[in-house]
Amino acid sequence: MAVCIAVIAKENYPLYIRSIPAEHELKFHYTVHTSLDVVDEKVSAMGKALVDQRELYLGLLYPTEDYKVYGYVTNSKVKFVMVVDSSNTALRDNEIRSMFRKLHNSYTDVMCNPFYNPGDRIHSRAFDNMVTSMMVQVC
Amino acid sequence: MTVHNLYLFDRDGVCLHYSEWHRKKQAGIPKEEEYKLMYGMLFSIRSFVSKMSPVDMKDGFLAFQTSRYKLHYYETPTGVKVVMNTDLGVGPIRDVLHHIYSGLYVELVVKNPLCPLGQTVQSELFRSRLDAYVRSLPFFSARAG
Amino acid sequence: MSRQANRGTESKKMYWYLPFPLPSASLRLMSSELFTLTYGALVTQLCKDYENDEDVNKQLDKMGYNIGVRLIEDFLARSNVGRCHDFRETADVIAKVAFKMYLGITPSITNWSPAGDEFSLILENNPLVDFVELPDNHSSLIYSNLLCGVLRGALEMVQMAVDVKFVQDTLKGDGVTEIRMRFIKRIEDNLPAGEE
Amino acid sequence: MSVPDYMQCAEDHQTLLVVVQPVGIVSEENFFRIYKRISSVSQINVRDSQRVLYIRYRHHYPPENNEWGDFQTHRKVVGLITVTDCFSAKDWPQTFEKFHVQKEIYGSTLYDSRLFVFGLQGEIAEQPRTDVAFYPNYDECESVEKRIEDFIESLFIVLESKRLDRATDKSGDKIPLLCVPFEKKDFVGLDTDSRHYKKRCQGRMRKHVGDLCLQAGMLQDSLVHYHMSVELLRSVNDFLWLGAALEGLCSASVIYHYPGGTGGKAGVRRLQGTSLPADSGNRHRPGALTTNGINADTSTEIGRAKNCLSPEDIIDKYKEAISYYSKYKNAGVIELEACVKAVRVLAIQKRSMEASEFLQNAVYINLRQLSEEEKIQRYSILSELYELIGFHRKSAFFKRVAAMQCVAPSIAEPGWRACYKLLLETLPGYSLSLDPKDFNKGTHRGWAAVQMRLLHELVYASRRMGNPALSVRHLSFLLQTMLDFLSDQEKKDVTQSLESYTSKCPGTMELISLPDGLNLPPVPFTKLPIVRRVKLLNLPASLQPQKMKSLLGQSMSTKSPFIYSPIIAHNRGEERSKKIDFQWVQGDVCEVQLMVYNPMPFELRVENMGLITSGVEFESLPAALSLPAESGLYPVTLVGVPQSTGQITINGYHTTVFGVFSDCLLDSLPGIKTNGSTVEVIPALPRLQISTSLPRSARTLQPASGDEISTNVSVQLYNGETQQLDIKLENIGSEPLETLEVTSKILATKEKLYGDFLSWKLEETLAQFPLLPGKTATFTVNIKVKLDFSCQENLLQDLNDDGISVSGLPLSSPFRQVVKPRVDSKPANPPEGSKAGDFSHVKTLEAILNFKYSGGPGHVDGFYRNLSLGIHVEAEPSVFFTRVSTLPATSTRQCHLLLDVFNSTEHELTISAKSNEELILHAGECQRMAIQVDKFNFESISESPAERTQFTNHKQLEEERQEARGLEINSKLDIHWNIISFGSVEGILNQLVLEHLQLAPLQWETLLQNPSISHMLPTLVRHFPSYIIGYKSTENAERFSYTAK
Amino acid sequence: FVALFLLLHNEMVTGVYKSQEQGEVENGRCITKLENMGFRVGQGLIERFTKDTARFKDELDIMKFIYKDFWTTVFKKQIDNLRTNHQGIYVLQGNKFRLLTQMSSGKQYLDHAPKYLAFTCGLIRGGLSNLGIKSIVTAEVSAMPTCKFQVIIQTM
Repeated sequence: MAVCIAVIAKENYPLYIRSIPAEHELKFHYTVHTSLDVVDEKVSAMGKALVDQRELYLGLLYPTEDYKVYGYVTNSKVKFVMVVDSSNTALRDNEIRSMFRKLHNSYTDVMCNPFYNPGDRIHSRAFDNMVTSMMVQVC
Repeated sequence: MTVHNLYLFDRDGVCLHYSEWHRKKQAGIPKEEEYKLMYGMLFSIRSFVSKMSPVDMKDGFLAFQTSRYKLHYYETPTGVKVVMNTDLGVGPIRDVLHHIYSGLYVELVVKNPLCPLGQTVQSELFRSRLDAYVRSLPFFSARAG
Repeated sequence: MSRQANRGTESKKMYWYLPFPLPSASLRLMSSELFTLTYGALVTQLCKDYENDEDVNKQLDKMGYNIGVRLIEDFLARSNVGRCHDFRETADVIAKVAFKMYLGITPSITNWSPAGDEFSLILENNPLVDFVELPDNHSSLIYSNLLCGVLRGALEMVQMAVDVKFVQDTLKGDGVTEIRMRFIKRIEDNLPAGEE
Repeated sequence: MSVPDYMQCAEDHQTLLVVVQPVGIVSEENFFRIYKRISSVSQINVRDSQRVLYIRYRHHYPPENNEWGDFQTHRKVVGLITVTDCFSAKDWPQTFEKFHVQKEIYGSTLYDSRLFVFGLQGEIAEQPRTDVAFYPNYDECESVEKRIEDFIESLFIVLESKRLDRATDKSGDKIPLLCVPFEKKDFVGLDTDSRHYKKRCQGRMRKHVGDLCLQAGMLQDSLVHYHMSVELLRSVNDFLWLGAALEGLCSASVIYHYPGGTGGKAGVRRLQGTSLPADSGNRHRPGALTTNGINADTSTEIGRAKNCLSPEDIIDKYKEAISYYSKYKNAGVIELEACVKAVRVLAIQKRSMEASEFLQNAVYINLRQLSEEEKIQRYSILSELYELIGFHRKSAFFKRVAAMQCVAPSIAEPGWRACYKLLLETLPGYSLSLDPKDFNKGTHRGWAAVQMRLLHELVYASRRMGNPALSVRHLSFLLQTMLDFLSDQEKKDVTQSLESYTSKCPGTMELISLPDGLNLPPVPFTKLPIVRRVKLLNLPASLQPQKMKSLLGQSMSTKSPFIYSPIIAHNRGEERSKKIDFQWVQGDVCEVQLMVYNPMPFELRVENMGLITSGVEFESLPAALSLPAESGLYPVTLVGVPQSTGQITINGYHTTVFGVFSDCLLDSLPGIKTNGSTVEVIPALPRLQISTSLPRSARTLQPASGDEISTNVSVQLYNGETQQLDIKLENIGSEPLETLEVTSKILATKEKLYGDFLSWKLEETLAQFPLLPGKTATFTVNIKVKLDFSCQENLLQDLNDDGISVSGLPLSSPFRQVVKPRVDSKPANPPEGSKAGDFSHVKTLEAILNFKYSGGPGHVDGFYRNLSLGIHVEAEPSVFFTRVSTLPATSTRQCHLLLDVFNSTEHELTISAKSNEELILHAGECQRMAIQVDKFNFESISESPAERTQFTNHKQLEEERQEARGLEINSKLDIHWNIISFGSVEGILNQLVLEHLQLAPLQWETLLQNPSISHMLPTLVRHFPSYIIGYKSTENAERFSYTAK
Repeated sequence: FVALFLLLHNEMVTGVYKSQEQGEVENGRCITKLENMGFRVGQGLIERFTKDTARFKDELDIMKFIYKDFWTTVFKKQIDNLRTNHQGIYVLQGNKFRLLTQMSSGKQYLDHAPKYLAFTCGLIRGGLSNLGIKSIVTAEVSAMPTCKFQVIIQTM
């Protein structure tokens, strides 16, 4: 269902980005890159905002004519961005949320792999598989 | 009732620790010699006991006593031996010896990276705790005996 | 180091106290992770220090051994397990008590050699390798080799010379992790030299 | 309505639109001079009222926009000012005509107009006219501003009148229906009597009046009117106008809340233009709101501000308005502009999220086909707005789109410069700096994909701009900083294009500064190749300068403070600054070794790679190398010659790769290892080269101490032979060789050495000093080997075994065995065995000659050099004493000593004992010689107490005795020989022979107590069987010699 | 696990120091090595621990978390107190520090203490840094097994 999934480091560079179809990858690079403006805005707003809005899930960042872009920020300031085909109306907010949870869990495992240096690009079979599962399983 | 002294040997007969409380008579030989003697004795008793044993036995011997004192013996499968001499009044104290092993030796020596195994224990902590523990024993008393 | 700390603590006047926290849940799980990650850090560090995997394996085994010789004492102290009569009993104790106690898993004991001096421990899941993905350039690394050392060291302390090695490893794509143990000989203890 | 004004902002609603235009030919310069002055009058207080009038000037305005004037009156051109040149009266009429033509364009909406005529004088200029002003020239027109103010006054009067009669007309009589252009046709045949229709008319009119009030500076009234019109229009679902009414409401409220203006710079400009201070607004509308929000006490204002929207409402109303606009595609521009206005307001309110939503919406409003220029303008404005709300990435994105638009294929002549400029502006948005230094800290943490794309575009644009230097710089930068992210193919491509560019314009280390102030720092290729280690090398041992009394600072301790945090990295710095504890020598070639490797998937050619140094003047000798693809670490040695003395520091190295020059400084290299980079250069020293008469030896000897040997020579000598070694000393340096000391060191050998092995006289050599550069001197060393060739018993035995007691016949010689080995050879020595035997005669001696020399300035500073020559000598004996026996002489004090002497050389030699005459031995010949000797007593020699004390150890004592005896006998017998063909070979009896002699009954007790006979027993047995039979310890000489017979 | 971790840690320390003996014998390096291992572990742990917690408000919030959940889970017992001067310096004090209790109580072996604390310092620093707080963590032992960890926040 997701057409592009990206993991972005604390310092706002991609740790992982995958999209279908792969050829459009660069385009998605731009989509995700620009979406960070919104992420930053939301996070900083959260800083101001009081206890209420303290969820890791940021919800819809912005819609473009043919995509919806969702965001999620971990406590370690790592960002997950998911681009979904806006034609795909079946997706409820909760499903997106749970997808992000899955993503986060999987990322955590990557972080715990002793052979992974935090901050490097993610090369992990496990993570790949998980992402693929999210990309393909069309509803 | 009273506690005379205590030996702690390891598998290879090294005397890891010795301390005494109410020891009325010294062997009159250098301590090193004494340890060797003690260990030698235990070793032989042990082997005799198991040789002579009419049934297949597990824990080796637990104690022996003379008319004046009683020697309590505790040995782990790893060959650590705790030996305590008390007067005759003291009953079986396996649990005490076990605690000296598990509660003190293992905790404070084995788990202390700074205490190399197979050598006399230097840790003050161990010594003080051991002393405190023994003194706290119900059958430890200066007056008696 | 004290020098270090003094700088900060002593000089700063105004302090402020927090209430005591309530111990959080699922401690056990977390601390197992602490162990797993620490082990991971160790292995990777070794990989940095030694260029080839064989040396790392050796080092792991050596460290394992050193741990084993101490761990056994802790084990005996906490479990009131006595001397074992035969190798089968030992196998049981290792699998059912030791592994349970220290790694929270109970490997199954299988394919005994006819002579009864060799058996395999099958670990369905090996806590050491949660999260681990071996990079391709470490194909010959035996990640969990520490365990072999531990077992070797521990058993040696109870007068059993054994040979321990991994024959299967989930990290290498095998279905399960299998540790093969072979009994070599019983180490008779004897009087230290200079005794008569 | 087609041309959007992206700069428009809410407060523009209160302005009157005045168009200023030239007619006829007016130089642009002049026009804008005057335009500036006119537009400076943008705000005036209407006399006898608190109201302020704002004017918006345009020098060009599309008439079709004007048609929307009824919809929003600030779009209506109400004033026209034309500027013209006119120099002669006769031109005047048509000039004036032109003015009227011009007026026609906006005629429908104009309130009033003016004509400014420049240059015309004379009677026409005299007659005063309200609508025309004459000025002699552009410099003398002081009254312009005044004129404008009057003009505005008149505009105001008209405005005011319109406002009044519109505001006052009663709902009774018919109100015209105001329309926007595209509505006109829809309204034919509408029931103009329906209440619905009336309401619509009223609503629209109200709205219109609201506009007028706003323009007339009556904010409150406008608010009231807008509110009313909103109600009216809502009731009749007149959405387009409802939108307008709502927007009017917003505008008014914005003006009320944000007197500073929302248009950013534009707003500021407006205020600067005025004579009033920036806070003038406040004076007119006390208690107005600061940009930060509602002012603390608005109590006094409540009455006034009751109709005013709160900041939040403003946005909601904008939203609503826009949603209505969006129903009409012809109102696209209105909608678009409304969005922009809203965004500007939100920007001030710091509500970026909502702002971005408005912008998002604006992005998707598609107007009719825009021209490329319009597109560019649109994208850049979007970019600006995003910047305004702090969405830098988004802003950069649109800037980039704009840039691409500049060079869209559809454009006739693409604006590469513009494109390039815009691209540069996007850099911050992609957090990309063009300074390679920012990339030195470890791995690059940035959004490589987009950054690379941008760099590629920069390269391309700059190339199309025809500025190869730029493209090279950008491309180098791309290669250097993005290397890790380039695929192998990309690496190939990039380097190829780079090479093709540099072929025209090589890359330099200069800083390129761009017109708009941006600087492009140079990009040294520190990754092509990657340098891992830099190691300054010591001079070869023979050239290392030594200090007379060495005192060199040892490495300082680098004890890290006890902080846990990976600050260890710091001590890399220390490492580098650390001084090295060897020196280089002025004028001598010095080497620095770099461990480099090539990260590229193809061979890397590096031209003129050389050292960058500071301190001592240094002549660097660049090298060229080519590294295999993805080479592992690869040693490269860079050399140079220090020309002066002092401290020299290696700061880095320079290279040329792909036609780009790079200066790579060590400090800017991450994770590089050095052994220090500063070394002392000491004054020049001479260089000594030695050559000898002897052949160089293949095998080099291993000296015990560290000093290695530059040359080795070897020579074979007969034992006792003396050989002269001529050494040629040449000064191949550039300094005079002033001093020379020669020392020798004999390498540990078990051999006992008689006499001195090496001897020389330095004087005559030194006589030739100082040795100037290029000059040579000779130095002679005498090599003399006197060795003890004992333990050749085998030889003796052989002889004895073949049972010839008295010899003289060649066949008894071992030499003969060598010549033709016996068939029935005993296992003891098989044919080769004998050969081996021969070999074993050769003994080797090794020594080192040390030349310690100095000269020139280095000498003055107390430095010297050490050169050592290894000497390898193989000595073989020339004479063997194959058999020894004694005969009693007539006197018991004497005896005859019989020696079988064997000449093992290929030369004829003569041998003689003290008294006897010379005996000639031919090559390989063996003869017996008899010598009469006195018996003597060894004890006398060895028993001296002195020695006793000296040699406590028994064994030593024994040896000493032996030797002493040997010498004693030697001197007694004084046997010597020489090989006739070449110089004297002074022979000595070897230890063994001496032992034999001692066996002889010269003194018996000695023998017994002498342990050294033990190994001789076999011989003994043969010689003196009886002695063996009866262990008669007190044998006497006669008895013995007797039995011997 | 407890015992196992303890022994593993001890073995690591000795291991590192042994490996140094053949090689550059620089105390600083060993400490750093241990510290770095701890750092990496800290990063990993915090990632897991914070997976399900709400977003942190501020530095103090984070410090509280570190010393509550983090510490407690890592060392089985809550830290005895946390103090701060509100200027980026925090002091966590453990009166019975797990890695020291079995060693000694008092001055004996004091000079060995540093190497058995380096890892923990790294652990804390790693955790913090992963939460976006750069810091220097030092430890102080005046008498074992009490131990103070001082966190100095690096404001950049």
